[in-house]
Amino acid sequence: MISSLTAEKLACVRGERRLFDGLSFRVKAGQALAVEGANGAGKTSLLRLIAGFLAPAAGTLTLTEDGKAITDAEERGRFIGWLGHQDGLKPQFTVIEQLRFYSQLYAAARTGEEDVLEQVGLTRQRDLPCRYLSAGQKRRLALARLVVSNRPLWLLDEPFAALDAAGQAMIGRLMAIHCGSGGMVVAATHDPLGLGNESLKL
Amino acid sequence: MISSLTAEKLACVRGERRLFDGLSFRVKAGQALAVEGANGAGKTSLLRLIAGFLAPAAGTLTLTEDGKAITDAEERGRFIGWLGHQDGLKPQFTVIEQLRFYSQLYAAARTGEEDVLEQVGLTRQRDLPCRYLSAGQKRRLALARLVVSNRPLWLLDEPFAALDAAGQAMIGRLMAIHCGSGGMVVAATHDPLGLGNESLKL
Amino acid sequence: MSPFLCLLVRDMKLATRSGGGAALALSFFALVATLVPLGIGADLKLLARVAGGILWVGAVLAALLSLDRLFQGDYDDGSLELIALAPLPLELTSFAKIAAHWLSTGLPLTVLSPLLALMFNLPGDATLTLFLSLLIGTPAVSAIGAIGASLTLSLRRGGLILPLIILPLLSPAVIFGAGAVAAKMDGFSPLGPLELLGAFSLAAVLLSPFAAAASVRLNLSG
Amino acid sequence: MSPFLCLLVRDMKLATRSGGGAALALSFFALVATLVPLGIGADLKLLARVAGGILWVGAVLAALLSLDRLFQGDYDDGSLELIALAPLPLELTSFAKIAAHWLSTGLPLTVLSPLLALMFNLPGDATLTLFLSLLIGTPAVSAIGAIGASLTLSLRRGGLILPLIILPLLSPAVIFGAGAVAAKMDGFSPLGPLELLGAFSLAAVLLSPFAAAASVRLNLSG
Amino acid sequence: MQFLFRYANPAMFMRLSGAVLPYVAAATVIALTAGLIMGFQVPPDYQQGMTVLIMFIHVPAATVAMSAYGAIAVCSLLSLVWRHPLSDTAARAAAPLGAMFTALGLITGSLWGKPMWGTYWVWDARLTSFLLLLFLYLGYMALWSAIEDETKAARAAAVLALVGAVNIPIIKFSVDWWNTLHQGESIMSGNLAPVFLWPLLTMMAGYMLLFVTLWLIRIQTAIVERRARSLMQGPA
Ligand code: HEM
Ligand SMILES: Nc1ncnc2c1ncn2[C@@H]1O[C@H](COP(=O)(O)OP(=O)(O)OP(=O)(O)O)[C@@H](O)[C@H]1O
Ligand SMILES: Nc1ncnc2c1ncn2[C@@H]1O[C@H](COP(=O)(O)OP(=O)(O)OP(=O)(O)O)[C@@H](O)[C@H]1O
Ligand SMILES: [Mg+2]
Ligand SMILES: [Mg+2]
Repeated sequence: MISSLTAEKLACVRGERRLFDGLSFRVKAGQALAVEGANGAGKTSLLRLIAGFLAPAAGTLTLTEDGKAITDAEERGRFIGWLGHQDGLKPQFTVIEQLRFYSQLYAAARTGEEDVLEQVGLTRQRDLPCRYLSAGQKRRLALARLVVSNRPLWLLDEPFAALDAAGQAMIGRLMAIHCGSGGMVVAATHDPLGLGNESLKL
Repeated sequence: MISSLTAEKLACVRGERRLFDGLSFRVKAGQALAVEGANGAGKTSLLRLIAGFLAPAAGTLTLTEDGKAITDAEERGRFIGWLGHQDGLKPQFTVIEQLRFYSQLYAAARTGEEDVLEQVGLTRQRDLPCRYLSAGQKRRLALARLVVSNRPLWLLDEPFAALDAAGQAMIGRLMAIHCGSGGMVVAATHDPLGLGNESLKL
Repeated sequence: MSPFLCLLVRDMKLATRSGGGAALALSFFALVATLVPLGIGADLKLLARVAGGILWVGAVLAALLSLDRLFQGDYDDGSLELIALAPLPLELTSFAKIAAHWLSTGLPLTVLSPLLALMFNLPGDATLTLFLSLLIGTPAVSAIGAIGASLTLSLRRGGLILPLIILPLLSPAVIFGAGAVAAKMDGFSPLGPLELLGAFSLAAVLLSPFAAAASVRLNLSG
Repeated sequence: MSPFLCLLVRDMKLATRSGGGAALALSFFALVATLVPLGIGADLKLLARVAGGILWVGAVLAALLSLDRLFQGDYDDGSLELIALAPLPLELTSFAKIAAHWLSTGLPLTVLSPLLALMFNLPGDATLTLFLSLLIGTPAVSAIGAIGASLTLSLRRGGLILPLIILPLLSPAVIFGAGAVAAKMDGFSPLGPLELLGAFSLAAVLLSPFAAAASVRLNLSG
Repeated sequence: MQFLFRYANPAMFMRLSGAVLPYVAAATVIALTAGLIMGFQVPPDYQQGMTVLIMFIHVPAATVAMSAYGAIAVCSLLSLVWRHPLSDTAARAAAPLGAMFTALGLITGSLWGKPMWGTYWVWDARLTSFLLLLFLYLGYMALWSAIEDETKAARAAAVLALVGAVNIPIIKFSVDWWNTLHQGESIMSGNLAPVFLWPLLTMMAGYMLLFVTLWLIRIQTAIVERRARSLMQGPA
């Protein structure tokens, strides 16, 4: 079980620009953190830092698992569920194929792909190739993939984008369930998460 | 001057599915229309119909210019400013190059590219290649392009996506100015436009 | 700048910028011309015999390499929709793209060819014929390639295969072009094949913008 | 299915499904093999002499064509990030992609080669040598190609810079592969070049996943 | 290693190279002039006539061209293992020079080939592998300029340079195995008459010094350019 994610004095440099500096925060199991800030403030960059795609210019990121501290970026990646700007869907694959692929790739114990499809409201599109999905449907499928990947730390970049009201309610529900079962959420967003969460202003 | 856009008994079929049928509406100069609906309802498809990329399965679309009716899709395209899901930016080009290209391509009389950049808050990024822009900055540049293209009928697909609060206020302002000077706006969106506009539920 | 010119300039900028078209197509051409002797051996007589054919095929392949992104890049990032709405018929848009491609690829390839011909030990007069045949013939490659490139957009969904479409269309250019060089080598006048090549090239350049525009339209209705 | 296998199967599915690279590579190979005789004339003796070299170069170019999408597609649509977070070291990921590319491109090219050799009038025993040399050598093409593909994955025009990076590195494969065919044609044993080719191929397949993984990591930090 | 790095930061490099550069430049001029004078006093070769003079510009160019690639490979290794930014700059600065010397070797070689072999170009082992070296340089430079993010470009180019370095001996031997016509090893084996040897060695030293001079200047320019750019962008 992961018990917390701690950032200490993080700094991030992109190109010649220092986006932020001395950033410290902590997320505990069951908690959510909203990352806020104007366009270009560095929200996406922070998420990429946590995921280990970017190396911090200074500072440390620590994940605590059963009292053991994990600082290696590659190892940290094994605990992360990622929902980026891009949905990572192949136009050629059908919805269910796409979902099965990710659940196998992540060797996720949980495999109720059909249930998850139902949860995100894509049962009707089950066998439709992803190229025909509308923007919001793609986003829903990406969400389904996130659920199926069964990772404790969710990193979400603008999770509400392209979703209608029902979709936004649904993702709120999914996040609540995830936190309720001891997961963690860090989300870059312009809208409130509505989870009684803390927020970090960049 | 364009005085109105009229849709009569429009129908749209994608694949095997009939998305909508018998859809009629009219937008007059100075008005805005919000197209609403759940994910997959057919908002994007409707915008593509109006732009002339898709042909309607039934019904007609008419643009009225000085009392003259324009029904040809290609001709209608000459009056349209398009802001789609994708921003149409080349990573190699700098912000200002990109903007100049579109203003020349559209042979737009209005050419104050620098002013428009200031309006959307990208003056600092003027000479940055587009590949380095954040999601919201790209969106802002796409908006600048829309303004520069100087077309009377704006078709906007989820214009608020990826924008922070300031950015959303800005686009609201731009739409208001556009309508104020006799332009028209049709926008697919999940959020209210806040223009005292009518709305169309798909 | 007129919309036409502005599109042409922009496409050429894209082709020449950041590891772009011309220089790389040129190196590809030179590389193919280097690999072939590595494969078939160093016999200078043999090389001179095959030079016309190999260099023509090499030039076609080099041009092809940069062709597949002629429309695809704009399609993928949404530029193509914006370009389609510009006050420029799609036929002219296609023509601008063909012209930009030829200027940034076909023409430089032609200019480089005498150097490679030297390495293949091709005689001087045959080298001149090769140069002329490429000058006349490469516009056809860009033009016909543009049709293939616009169809590549639907390749994602339709499963059409670019080289298979282009093969029958481009083979006359290779036959006439390399044929002119062979004729010169054998002591005949290369004028016949060159004239045929010219006619072919002209027809290709005049007709293919229409075909390309049609298939771009088709693809936008996705 | 293990993550490794699941990635391999998925890449093969993507390659073989409509619009994927495999069919394209095969038809490109056939295209080159058809265009060259059109260019150099129908002299059967001459064709047999150049067959080994041309077919080897053609196979390398054909494989190259689909190589540039090896990582680029996944990078562009965000899949690569998701794959990087999977419980599979990037080295193994790269290896799976190399294997999938070989199975969907190199192997079919090898299988197709005897047919094209027939068109080039290559004798039967030399055809067998060609087949064997391609079987042994094409894995090196996929492997070294993967390095190039990973280095250029963030580049829009990566497909264009790729040949320039890779072809010089692949020249030993062409020399040994076509050399084996030439040796057989001249009545010598092709074993020497085939062994060298095997060693080259083995080293490439073992080492390149590391280079590719390193450069994928580097590119994700964009 | 730590000791070395203390002296390898850009500021220290600017100071050290600034001090050394005039002497290296002067030595270059002296060696090249001396080499040329000695070269012109060489008696015409019984086989080659006066075309033997091309040797004095051809052979050193070829040698420097290959050494430059070695320098790039070493810098790349330093950059990948110790992430040293100065070695990136150095590697990048050496590439166009190496390519230039390669081109010079190719041009002088083929000009020499016409009187010697009756043709400008033959597909001989050494010539071919040298041509491939030119392509390696071009690919390396293309990769550098294609990736706009500098740190990224540096690391990618370093990976490529190392892979290319592994391949250089393979290229050389594989073509050796293939066929050959070009002059074999003659300097080390003592086959060369002293009248030729001395001017050749002097020219060799001159070329090497020329390469070092130009390299230092290019590194300095790159450092200054980078500083200027960050000044223009200002503190963010
Ligand atoms: C384009 C044609 C040529 C190329 C690319 C070329 C390339 C080279 C290379 C790479 C070297 C090796 C330098 C070193 O080991 O440090 C070399 C050395 C040499 N080349 Fe050439 N060469 C060409 C033509 C010629 C010709 C026509 C001659 C004269 C017949 C010639 C005579 C020599 C000699 C005498 C050496 C010194 C060999 C030694 O002592 O190691 N080269 N050349
Ligand atoms: N070729 C096709 N075959 C079958 N269904 C298709 C095809 N193309 C699109 N669709 C379906 O058409 C519907 C409408 O898509 P559209 O993009 O117009 O929706 P939207 O209202 O913009 O949704 P969103 O809010 O998610 O962007 C979707 O349900 C989609 O799955
Ligand atoms: N390589 C680079 N060189 C220079 N600046 C860069 C580079 N990469 C990113 N940037 C800049 O870094 C800043 C942060 O980008 P990031 O994507 O993290 O912002 P964000 O907070 O997610 O913004 P948004 O809300 O618009 O998505 C932007 O201003 C961007 O222009
Ligand atoms: Mg962002
Ligand atoms: Mg939509």
